[in-house]
Amino acid sequence: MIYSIPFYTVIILILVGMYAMIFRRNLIKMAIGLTIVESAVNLFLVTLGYREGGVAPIYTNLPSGIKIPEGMVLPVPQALTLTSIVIGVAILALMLSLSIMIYRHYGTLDSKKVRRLKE
Amino acid sequence: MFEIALILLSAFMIASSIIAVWFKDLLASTIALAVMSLILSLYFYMLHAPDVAIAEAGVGACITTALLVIAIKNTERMEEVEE
Amino acid sequence: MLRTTGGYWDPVLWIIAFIVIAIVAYIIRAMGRGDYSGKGEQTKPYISGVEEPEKEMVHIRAGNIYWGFMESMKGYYSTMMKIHTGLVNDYISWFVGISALLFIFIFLVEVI
Amino acid sequence: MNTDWLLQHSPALIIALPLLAAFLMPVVDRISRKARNVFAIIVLIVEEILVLFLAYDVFGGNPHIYTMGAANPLTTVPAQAAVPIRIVLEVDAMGIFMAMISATVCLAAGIYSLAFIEEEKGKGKYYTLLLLILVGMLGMELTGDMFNLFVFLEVLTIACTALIAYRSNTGDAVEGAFKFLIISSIAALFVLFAIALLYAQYDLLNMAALASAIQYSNLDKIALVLLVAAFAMKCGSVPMHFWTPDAYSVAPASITAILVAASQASLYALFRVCFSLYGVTLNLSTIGGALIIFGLLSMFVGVTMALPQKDIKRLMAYHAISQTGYMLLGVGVGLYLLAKPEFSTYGIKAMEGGIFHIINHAMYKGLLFLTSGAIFYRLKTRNLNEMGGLGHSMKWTAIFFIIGALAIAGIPPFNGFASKLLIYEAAYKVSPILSIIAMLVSILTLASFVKVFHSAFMGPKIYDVEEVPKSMLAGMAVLTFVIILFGLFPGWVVGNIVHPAAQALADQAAYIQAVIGG
Repeated sequence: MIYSIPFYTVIILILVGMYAMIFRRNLIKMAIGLTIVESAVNLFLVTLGYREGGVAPIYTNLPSGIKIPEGMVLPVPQALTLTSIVIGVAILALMLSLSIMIYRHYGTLDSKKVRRLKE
Repeated sequence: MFEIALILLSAFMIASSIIAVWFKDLLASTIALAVMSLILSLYFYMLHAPDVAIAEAGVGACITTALLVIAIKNTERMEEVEE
Repeated sequence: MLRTTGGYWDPVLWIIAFIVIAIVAYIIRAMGRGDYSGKGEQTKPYISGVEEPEKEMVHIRAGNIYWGFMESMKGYYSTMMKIHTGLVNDYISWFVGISALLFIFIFLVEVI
Repeated sequence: MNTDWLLQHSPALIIALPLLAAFLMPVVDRISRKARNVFAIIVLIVEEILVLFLAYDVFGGNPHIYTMGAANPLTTVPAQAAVPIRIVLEVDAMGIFMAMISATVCLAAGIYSLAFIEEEKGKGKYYTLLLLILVGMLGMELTGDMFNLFVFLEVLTIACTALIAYRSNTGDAVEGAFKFLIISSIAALFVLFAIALLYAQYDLLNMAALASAIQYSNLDKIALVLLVAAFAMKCGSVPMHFWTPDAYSVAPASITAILVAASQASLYALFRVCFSLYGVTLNLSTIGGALIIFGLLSMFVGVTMALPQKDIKRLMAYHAISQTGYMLLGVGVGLYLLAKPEFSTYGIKAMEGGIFHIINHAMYKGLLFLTSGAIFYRLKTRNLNEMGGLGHSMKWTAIFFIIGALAIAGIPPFNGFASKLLIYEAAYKVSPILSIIAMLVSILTLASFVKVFHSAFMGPKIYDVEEVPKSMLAGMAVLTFVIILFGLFPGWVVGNIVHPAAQALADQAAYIQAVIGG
């Protein structure tokens, strides 16, 4: 039971992020919402690799009596998470630079006023 | 001990994410987001992923905050109030 | 030659048919009178005695083409235009909504 | 050079070459304008040759497996290993088929760009990003690993966004790019979440290994929903199509042609997930039904929304949605019928139609977008109301436009007809209504292209313009050549290229066996 707390956290965080993206009209607020969803997915990936009583998958200074690889947490999801964090920052940087350019052209960050393209 | 830490971290993380979405002041919500990222990196450390924790603290908390602050400086600080 | 489930389709045959038709049309045209010049009153359009307007005036612009079609489908188009709001938030909510619908769709099939 | 060596390593080379070239491009750009252009074109031509070279071998019946980071890259991941975590490139007929489309469209768009963006700023960066789009597409199409799929999807997203916002001196371009970016990144996060769900159950990321282990449990169903929704959104199917006209209409025309191919990379990922990962045996006629519904909605809404448009590229973007509907319909019907063993021949025919339509669509829609770019290049407007009489001066553009328009409307003897015929016949097996709607949509497509042709090329001469530069015509001619070739010899194309691709997609066992053996 106690180990499923991270999963509930993930679900709540995704909901909060999605709320920000659907109901908040400020473009930077939407970027913040996207970052929250991104964090939630990262947390989900790392939680998947967790093993009860496992240690970090680092071979140097390994405590004695640890079986390899059963005694370690899974390293693959951590590698995936690292990639995902870096991609997330790239997306966020691009999104914020686009918001700055939108502000220069439209004079607002309200998504209701940023819709010359429609129909 | 571990369980209490998990519950506390989860609670703080959800609270700071809600605050980040709630605030009308974008700078304040950026700070809340940074707090969330820091707690997330602690979370990663608790789950035995120290290298990911370092990356999250460095990239997620610092660079993200810096980017957001630059973006807010170049646009406007307050979210527009809905009519 | 492309075999389909019900038959076949061969564009080369079609092209041969086009060429044959073109040759036949040319032959029929060649059988006409050679001294026809195409000048005179007969080539002008007859608009009840009204003078033909300038060519620049009669070019129908894109916005007016299919006006009748738009008019008859007014109800459909007004709902469609309402859906295409151009609002980013709406795009995301459509996406999330359709995911939810698909979710229901897949799980409902099991139940029935 | 030893051709065997080249052939064996070409899956990795195909992805590595444009990636290296992309980051060399800023350096070459410092030398001179001409060096940059020559470099870009040489890279694109070499890429095309490599893809065709590999394709020749793959269509001969040898799927290629390339294992990254192994002492001998040609070994496959053994079945005995507990966790096959190595990154595998799996090149089967379907993957290389899509790679051919991407490489050809990028080559045509690259040649076209030489003159098209001559007056713009940042041309070095333009070519860098163009090559990165190519990397993203080819990576998505050749990879055999779920997480790699996600990474290349993000590479594609970032490169596409930057190029949609290329004309950033107008607000429209930035707006379209922002919409594209935000919705693509959510889709990518959904994909990542689905990959995590699959990893949670089977400890696998390799697609073939996953396919052999998959159980269709409840979590698998959630993952399937997330993947289908995300990729259906990325390929622009109604009712998640709203970003498509926004992004397509504001991007430079050459990039729009590539964006069509990029959407089709997502379509490929959708099919790959449905067929190879989950397999037709897992009661997937429901997903087939969902794809048919998406297809019908896309066809009808796309074409009816295209009719009243006044912006030429927006109109064509709605047609892109409508044509995507044909592909979804064809492959959806295939999926629906393949799940019922007594109809399997019809299922394969339907899939042939859908897959043949992918390559046809990439060619003629790419050509049409390039002609719209040619009009924009001379008139500096996309508004159809301000056009007229271009047929007097831009004869070649008009001819290319007619060929593209007839092909998209499915007029014989062009290639659009052949693939639509296959779809009509197979869809008739499911329900005659599907065929009727498909034909109606075809007629409306012709009607709206008659409108574009009339208002842009016909009428009295209004503008005193010249024909566009030679390199733009050359780019259009490449695609026209392919259209006419495919139109004249559809039987050969379907028999030798499309049928193996459809077979590779439908045959899940072969896909699994190629990687994990036995």
